[in-house]
Amino acid sequence: MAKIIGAVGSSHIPAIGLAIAKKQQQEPYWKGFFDGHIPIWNWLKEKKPDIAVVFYNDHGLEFFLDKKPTFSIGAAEEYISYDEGWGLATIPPIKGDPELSWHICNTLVEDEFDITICQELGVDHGLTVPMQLMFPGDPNYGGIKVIPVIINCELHPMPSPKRCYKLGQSIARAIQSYDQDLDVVIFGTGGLSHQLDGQNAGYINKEFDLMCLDKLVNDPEYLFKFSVRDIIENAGAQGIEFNMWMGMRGALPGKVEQLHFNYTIPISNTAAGTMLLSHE
Amino acid sequence: MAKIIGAVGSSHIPAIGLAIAKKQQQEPYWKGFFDGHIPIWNWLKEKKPDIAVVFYNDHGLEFFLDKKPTFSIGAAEEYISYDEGWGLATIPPIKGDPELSWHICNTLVEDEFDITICQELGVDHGLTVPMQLMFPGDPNYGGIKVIPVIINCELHPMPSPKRCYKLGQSIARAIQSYDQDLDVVIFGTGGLSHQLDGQNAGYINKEFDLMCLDKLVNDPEYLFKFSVRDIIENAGAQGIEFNMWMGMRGALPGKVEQLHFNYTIPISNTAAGTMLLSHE
Amino acid sequence: MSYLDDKTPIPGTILFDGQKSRMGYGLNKMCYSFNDESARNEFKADEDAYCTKYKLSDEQKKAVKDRDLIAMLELGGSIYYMAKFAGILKLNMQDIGALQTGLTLDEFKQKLVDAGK
Amino acid sequence: MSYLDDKTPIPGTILFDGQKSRMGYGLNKMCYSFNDESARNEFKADEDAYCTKYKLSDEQKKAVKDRDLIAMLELGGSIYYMAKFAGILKLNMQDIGALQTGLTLDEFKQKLVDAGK
Ligand SMILES: [Fe+3]
Ligand SMILES: [Fe+3]
Repeated sequence: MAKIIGAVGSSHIPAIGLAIAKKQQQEPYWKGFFDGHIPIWNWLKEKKPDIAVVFYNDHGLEFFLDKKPTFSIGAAEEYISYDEGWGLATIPPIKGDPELSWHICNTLVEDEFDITICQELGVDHGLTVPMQLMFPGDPNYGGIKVIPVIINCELHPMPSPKRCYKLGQSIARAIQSYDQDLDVVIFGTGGLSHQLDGQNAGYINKEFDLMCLDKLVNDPEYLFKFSVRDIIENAGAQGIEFNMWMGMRGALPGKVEQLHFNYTIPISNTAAGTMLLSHE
Repeated sequence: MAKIIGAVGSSHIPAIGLAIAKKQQQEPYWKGFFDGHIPIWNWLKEKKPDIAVVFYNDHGLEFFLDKKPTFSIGAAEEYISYDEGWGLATIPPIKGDPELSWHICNTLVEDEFDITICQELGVDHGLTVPMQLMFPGDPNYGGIKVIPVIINCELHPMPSPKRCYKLGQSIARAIQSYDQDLDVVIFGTGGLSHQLDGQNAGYINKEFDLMCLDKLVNDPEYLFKFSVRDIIENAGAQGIEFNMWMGMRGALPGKVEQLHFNYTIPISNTAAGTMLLSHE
Repeated sequence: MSYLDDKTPIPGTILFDGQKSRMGYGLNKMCYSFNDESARNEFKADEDAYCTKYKLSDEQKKAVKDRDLIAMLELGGSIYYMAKFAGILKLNMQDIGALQTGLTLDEFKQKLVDAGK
Repeated sequence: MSYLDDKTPIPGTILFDGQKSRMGYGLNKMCYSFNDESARNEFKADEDAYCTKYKLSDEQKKAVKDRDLIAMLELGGSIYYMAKFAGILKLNMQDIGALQTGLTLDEFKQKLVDAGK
């Protein structure tokens, strides 16, 4: 049976991809952030997971407002990185595992998640930056295959943190009932507190982030009390990307241990969190 | 406040649109079917509803397998009828009520329905045939505005009859909390038992249809016991379009009265049901 | 446990699920293109080239060439897209029904009428 | 009761909801097109004609012409699409942040650094 071996929380902001392209990892601005990934790099090299379920949001590359889904699941053979319009280099195609994708989709619909199934899916920095970040310099991404899980963080109404956590739980049930011997890691990407637009641009809330991350590890259901509006009031308009971390945490069953944690302010306009979780 | 005044169940098969185009309504094959709509035409003329929520399925016009949603809600100013490839005439654009659409979308996401919101939506016979059928010869469709609700009936996994009923319930809550004085009718379209593909093409199950329609009126929750597979085994591969009737029925709160019923075998390859329901 | 985990065949019925949708992706994409008149004309002008453009397998090409609807279904065709292919052939749903069941059109129509008795 | 039923303004924040998305549909569609290099070039060659092609209102055209990001937001722009517009102007997210908040770039960067203290 497939097994969930742990989870990684990370940022996906484009500036990280640009810094990688410019090889700035050891410059003062970036050193703390990139070095904060060393324990994760080591863990991934040691554990060699077969599959990464990646919770991310599309930022207007593959989805437009004509048809905007709440939750989408990738079910393609591979995922192509496309030009996003402002100069981020594309990366080599990322392999999928359509068979596992369909198994997850079947479970999700049975569990009353009304997903959009994507047999063709271009991917933006939401997915490409974490892949570059987790597998530095490796165009084959450690041989891992991904299952993209896309949560709407652009257009209101958006799903609640609780709903995203429940989505993760259902995905975990699907994986644990999958009849193949695969090791699966969960990636939650995005956030933490930040706001890109409006007079409140540049807003960051360290205290709220640290509270959320602590609860995420130790008492995730505490966070169910926050509505989307609550998150935005506390963490900024794009702070709602925390929903990806909620999905990731929902997919970690049983008792959880935090193996590594890093938190950097600022990376570009955001507070960037880095987290490695294992579970029994 | 907006008010749900009743519901109509109907077929949406293309042959009906072709018969209307050829003015065959009084030919022997068609007479019973079209005359079976007279009480509905009279009721619509008398009640003059402002809005129709139309549960239907897209048959490969606007959605492809690249991105296939489970539930989609239209939120456009108008819905355009396009060429479907096999000769059905297009019909004049159908007006939407985007403000009510968004109110419904907000409610649905709050109620944990993971909808796809469609601000541009071309519509096929699933919606155009019922519009022609309910407002014969009227290019303005009685001045009604529509809220399209699209349920995946093409690609497995599909939502259960129970989930579709609950979708209808949430839509009803949305309408009843909408702060405008509007009369709303619910259209359920499609079905009943039929199968278009495979060696079992032409399959129809009168007994199962009549049981489902009786339960639909009087004890809809009885039907929750049927999985998608159960429906297909009993009503044929496309008999799952009954899910649209489940959504329609879910949207009728309180005590329901059946004002009219008609059932015709065959219309093209289907068993065609026609139903008018009011509620207290 | 999804209803799709029950693998018992349903006689005469092919569920269009993930496995079929993967297999038939190019075939269905080709048929989806037939919503556009220009695509229908391009297909009619050179069927084989058009099938190649959508990366159909040799088996799928043969099924298209032979108008073998059952084979198309088995190779991943979805009936809603195939209906657009049938439209090009000037076949309606009852014609298709007869072809798939091996009945004459009149026999197929009678089968439908009988279902109402 | 949706979280969107609470109409209390959030200071300095515009929620991109149905009302905004209706208002900004053409503007966002234009910016969405900028994923394609050819579209970016077409815009750069004749901004006004390109705005007309996407049916921007006069107010929206003016906001685009003035590079007035706050006005674009108020007229229904979504930041994720607007980022592609900013890319054409060679502005990154920190440049945009400074422009929207009326700070210099250095002041804006300092504001971010201070948030970490
Ligand atoms: Fe992001
Ligand atoms: Fe249909």
